[in-house]
Amino acid sequence: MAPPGTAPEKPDRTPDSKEGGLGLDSASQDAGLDCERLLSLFRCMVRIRAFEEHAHKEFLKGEMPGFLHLYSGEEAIAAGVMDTLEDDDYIVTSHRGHGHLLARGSDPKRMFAELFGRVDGYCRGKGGSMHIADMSRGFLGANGIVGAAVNIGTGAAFAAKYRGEKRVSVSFFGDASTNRGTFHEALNLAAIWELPAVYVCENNFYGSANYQSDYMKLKDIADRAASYGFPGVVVDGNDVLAVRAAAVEAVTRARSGGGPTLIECKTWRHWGHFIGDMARYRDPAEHEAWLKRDPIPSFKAKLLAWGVASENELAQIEEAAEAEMDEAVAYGKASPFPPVSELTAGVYKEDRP
Amino acid sequence: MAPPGTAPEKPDRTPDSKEGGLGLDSASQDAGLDCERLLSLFRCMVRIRAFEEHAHKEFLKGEMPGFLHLYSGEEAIAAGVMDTLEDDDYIVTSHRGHGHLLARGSDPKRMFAELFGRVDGYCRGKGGSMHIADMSRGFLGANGIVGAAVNIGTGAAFAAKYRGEKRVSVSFFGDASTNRGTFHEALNLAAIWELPAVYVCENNFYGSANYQSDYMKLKDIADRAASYGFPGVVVDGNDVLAVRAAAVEAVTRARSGGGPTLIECKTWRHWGHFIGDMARYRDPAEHEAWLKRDPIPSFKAKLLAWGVASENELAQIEEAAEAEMDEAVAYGKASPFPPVSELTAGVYKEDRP
Amino acid sequence: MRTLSYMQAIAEALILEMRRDPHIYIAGEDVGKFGGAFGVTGPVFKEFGPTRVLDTPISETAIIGHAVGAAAAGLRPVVEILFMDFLPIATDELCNQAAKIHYMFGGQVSCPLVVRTAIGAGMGAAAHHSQSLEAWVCHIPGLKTVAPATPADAKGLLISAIRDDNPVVFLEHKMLYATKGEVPEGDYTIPLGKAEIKQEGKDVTLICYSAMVRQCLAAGALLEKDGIGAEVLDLRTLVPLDKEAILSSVAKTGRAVIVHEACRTGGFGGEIAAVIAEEGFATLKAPVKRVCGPDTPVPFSPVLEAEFIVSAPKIAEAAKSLL
Amino acid sequence: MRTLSYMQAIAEALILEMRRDPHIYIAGEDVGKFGGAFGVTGPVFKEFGPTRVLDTPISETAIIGHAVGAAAAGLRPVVEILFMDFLPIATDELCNQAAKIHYMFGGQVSCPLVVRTAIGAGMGAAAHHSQSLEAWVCHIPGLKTVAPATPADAKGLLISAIRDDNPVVFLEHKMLYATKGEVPEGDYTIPLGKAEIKQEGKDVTLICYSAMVRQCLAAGALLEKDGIGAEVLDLRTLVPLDKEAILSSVAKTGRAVIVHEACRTGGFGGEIAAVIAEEGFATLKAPVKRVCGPDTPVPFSPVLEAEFIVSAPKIAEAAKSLL
Ligand SMILES: Cc1ncc(C[n+]2csc(CCOP(=O)(O)OP(=O)(O)O)c2C)c(N)n1
Ligand SMILES: Cc1ncc(C[n+]2csc(CCOP(=O)(O)OP(=O)(O)O)c2C)c(N)n1
Ligand SMILES: [Mg+2]
Ligand SMILES: [Mg+2]
Repeated sequence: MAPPGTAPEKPDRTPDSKEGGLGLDSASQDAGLDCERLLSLFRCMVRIRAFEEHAHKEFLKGEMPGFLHLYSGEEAIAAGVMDTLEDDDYIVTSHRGHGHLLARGSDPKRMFAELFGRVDGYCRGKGGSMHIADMSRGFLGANGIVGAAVNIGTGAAFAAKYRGEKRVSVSFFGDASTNRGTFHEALNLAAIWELPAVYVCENNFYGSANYQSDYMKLKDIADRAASYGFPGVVVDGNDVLAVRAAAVEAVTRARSGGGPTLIECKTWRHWGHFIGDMARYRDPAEHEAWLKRDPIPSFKAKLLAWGVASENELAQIEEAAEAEMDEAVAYGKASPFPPVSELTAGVYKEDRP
Repeated sequence: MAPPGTAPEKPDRTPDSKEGGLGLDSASQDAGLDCERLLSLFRCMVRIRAFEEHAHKEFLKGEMPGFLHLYSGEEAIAAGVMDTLEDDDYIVTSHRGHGHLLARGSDPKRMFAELFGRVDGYCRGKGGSMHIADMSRGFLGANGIVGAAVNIGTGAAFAAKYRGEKRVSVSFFGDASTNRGTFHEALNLAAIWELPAVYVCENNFYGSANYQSDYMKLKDIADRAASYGFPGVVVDGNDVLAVRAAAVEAVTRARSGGGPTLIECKTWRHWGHFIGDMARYRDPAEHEAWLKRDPIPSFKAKLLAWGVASENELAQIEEAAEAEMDEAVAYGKASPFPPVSELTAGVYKEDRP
Repeated sequence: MRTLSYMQAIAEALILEMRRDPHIYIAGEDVGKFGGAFGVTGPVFKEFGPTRVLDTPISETAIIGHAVGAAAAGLRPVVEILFMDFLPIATDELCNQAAKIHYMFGGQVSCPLVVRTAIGAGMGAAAHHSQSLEAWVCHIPGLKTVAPATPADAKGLLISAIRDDNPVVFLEHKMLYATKGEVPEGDYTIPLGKAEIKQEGKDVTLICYSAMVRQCLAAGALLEKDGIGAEVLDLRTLVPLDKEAILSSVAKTGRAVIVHEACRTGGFGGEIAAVIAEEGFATLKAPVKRVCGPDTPVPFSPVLEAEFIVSAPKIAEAAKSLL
Repeated sequence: MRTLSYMQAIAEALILEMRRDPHIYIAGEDVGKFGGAFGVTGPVFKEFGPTRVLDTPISETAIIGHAVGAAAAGLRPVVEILFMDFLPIATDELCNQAAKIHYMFGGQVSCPLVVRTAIGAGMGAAAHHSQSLEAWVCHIPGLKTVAPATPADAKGLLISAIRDDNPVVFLEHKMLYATKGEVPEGDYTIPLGKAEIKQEGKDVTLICYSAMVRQCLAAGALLEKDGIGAEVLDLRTLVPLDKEAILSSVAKTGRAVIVHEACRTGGFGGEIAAVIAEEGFATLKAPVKRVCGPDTPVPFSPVLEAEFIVSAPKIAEAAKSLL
């Protein structure tokens, strides 16, 4: 694995600022990643985007029940962080978790089956988008209760430490969720117990319809780490290498007994809070500016500039992702609904011997 | 009212440090208080101490049911803060609230009646020490749930602002309570809504048997205010004038629309967490050092040094407090128990027409 | 009479009361400029703006907690917890603080607070956005609990809830928001604690509330085909409970089927059954029956969710089994 | 056999299980060097020290919340919430997370978690330190609820609870901690879901759990003087509920008095009454009766608190009224 790159400068929240812009002057080149690794980061982001676009389409067709919260625009965070983890690490996330599962290696077929409520879904169709989990990859689940996962992620970190293992636990959550008391209690506990926990705040500036300044008098959420006595860092969440560099540092700290870190990744969601929310509350100019900072084209430009791959090779990755997701959707739809007997099965462990 | 005195230096947590010591070099003299006011601060602290000693004695006799958490040693905080409030301001506190009521002017007779579970108590004997309230003085109650009062105090501040009144709401709470999520949610809400709220953290270094470093990796709890974007200050909680000066500043800010302040007062409880807790977990040397910083004798020494009153005058205040509390205990004990019909009365407002 | 949706009826009640009494304000997540997660408070925000319809951070303990302080200090907060599934986050504030301060402070203070929250399954929203936890709040002395089934009841009961000097939990069923019904103009109140017979019948009493009233009416229609007369008793308020209405209907029919969407074990149906078994025993011609949600979380998959929700045929079948 | 207190029996169960299985740890407020608010965990801390008996900050949501993650990741946490009155703070963690993850994740994960907490009045501790909120947890599918009445039951049930692969809420009544009884040595289990007849009788069944078992036994003695044979059925576990034991005892006596300390309305007694009214109706010779705490917060004043707590004479009186 490459040595940790230099942590990038704090980006200003306006996307067109110098530090946060598209310049190739960031941590990118000195991260020392080989081409395969760089392409895998690209592939990861592209697959997430393709998954979300497919989900979006299916939802609009009325084929998916419930709520759908898309991760499009925030792919660099899942891709950058997951790339730094080992197979036995733990992960939790919130309602906006598809990207985290995909980046962790979960199968989009079984994910779509879950989103369609089918029996081949990761949760036999009982969880859906907001409760999707993949225990085979240490993925302890998405969560329908904003702010609940952070305590669970902290507990998984405790389990690792208690058993003397070198495992790390990463919790993903949104900016607005940090106003819940659970954030405060979990991070404080992790600090006291010096747990191998990494807290990744995906700051997309909105908690549903509310702008960050509507619900906190703080510019950088990373600064909240000071209340718990561990480091908090801000990164450009649309720069996958910057995210990765920060994650390497935090994960290394956690794994080596150095305790928790809070990483704030500034980013933007491309769609409304959920599908159906037209996001009329957003400033169109700001939205446009952020769309120009889409993490995928910007990383693509770098890969081309660095000669990591050709246009054609990258296009192939994109096409493959499209095809993969077409197939995953088809698989999901072809999977049967669970039998009605599943309703009362598995409430308790012994119910299903 | 006197202009706000200079905020004192942050005291070091070891009580015999230079800044935190007994030197008369603090905010005291330039607070510009007249003799009457200084004596009333002294009287206030002395009355609280006398009340607590009487309560202690009665509890040991087995005459008081439930839990008793004494405020002895922390009197300077209640006295200093309450002195800065207007009659229509709001106050909430925790389980350790006798001092706050007394400093607010509540009648020790009715307080003792409450502590004995008698009908003449402020709550007809239904609340007891942990749930004592005095609405006639804007005192919205003690609270048996650690960390619950801070939201209630915030709501009272909201009520004042909503009605366009110049009232302020002061919430008292302990150091360890700041690890509850309610602290986080309440202070953040107050920040966003720019409420006339003052948060007074009485840091006696212990949350029951746990030392501050056992439950937070932070030296100054005041620093937690940064998470909410308003000022946090540290004062010597055993120096009534330092507390008062910080309160003047915070109350003035709140009343003039400047929003909340967190004041951390470093102090020490003279007894165990509750009566019955022998506090064996404390370092005897540290305890001794803090006892030497008892807020009452130290303020007394200042009053004498400044010629505010004679030994004799101060002794009279102490004797009067003793006599007053003797009488209050007697009143409390003489008050009858509530009739059994009171059990089911007053669950709903209309129950008692 | 004009027709309104359940959602519009609730908004109308809020608007009328807020015009009448400046002490009433609304606070909650997305109640303001977003207009409410289900759109209820949109028209209220339009009329009263952000000083009386306040967006909060995602801080459920602060939403109910601050409201307790505001109510104790003389305001009349109407706060919203988006989904009742989130109420567990603020149960200390609701059940230990709001419910108890009047009593434990010896009557010095009152807590006129309304907590509006959405209950029920049917949206594919799964385990964390579909629960009906009324049993919890009904168990806490000091709280009142209201669960209207129709737009007209929703309006009249909400006005009563707002005027009540105690904390009231007002349960709005998600699947009712779009349902329509005749709603009187102007302000009127329906007293808390008064059930209503939504359909008369002589053979069996179907005791229900909230969305299950519709299912019971549908079950009544099914039963009618078999010549069975079902009396549909809509409790409307769970606490205080209209025991007289329950007992007198059961005295008439001799048979009781209790219906709720919430999980069976420990549900409020147990309380109703107990009241009948204690005070109506002599009038019973058959066992009491409960038709409730199963003891499972609400599953995501639409086929399972549909099976979770009590249906009219199941109610009718239960009623028939008593005859 | 040797005699232990309820408190000692609980500590013994914890120690035996922790010796057996290194995945078990304890976390809570003051469980460590202070030895537990009631002294229960003192001996456990002495043997296992701070790596397995962990003091936490005052952070109830983190206490249960972290335990859910630790359990999902393979540990077997036994956490303590000092007073059940504080459980409302962590009901999201308990009822939305711990209870549901096994089901909503389709069986991928289990949550072997025990939450020990103290219930009950009798200490003059007033409204925030005296409640019995078992009805809440009994209503949440996925949780089990245990409420032992004797030291021997406490030990055997706690060992079962710890070995169970589901979240179990273990209710310890404060007024029982000092009570003594014979307790077998070594490890033994009492299965969850099995009631026990603590006294046989033919005329009336007194159905109870936790501290009320003592009151019912005392009531039984009073009734015996009047020649009435009371059967005292100690449920021991509330979920899963031993319906067979209830129904067969009621089938024998034809009369049921349900007793709990918790407030009446919405209490778990409703569930028991409903089970009898549904499935035992044919065997009933008289109405069901509940003898419960009144619908009030627990008052501080000792005279009022004493009146709050259900007493043996009240139980006996209720039983007589059925004969
Ligand atoms: C406890 C709780 N409160 C409210 C909600 C409703 N809700 C779902 S997502 C959301 C906004 C979350 O914002 P943020 O944490 O910034 O995450 P993002 O959606 O931006 O990824 C809200 C209010 C919820 N699910 N749970
Ligand atoms: C929610 C809650 N958790 C735990 C307790 C038990 N308890 C009462 S006081 C206390 C310690 C409080 O410490 P701190 O906030 O520092 O206040 P202090 O007692 O030092 O004044 C604890 C743990 C409680 N009453 N409420
Ligand atoms: Mg966000
Ligand atoms: Mg303290």
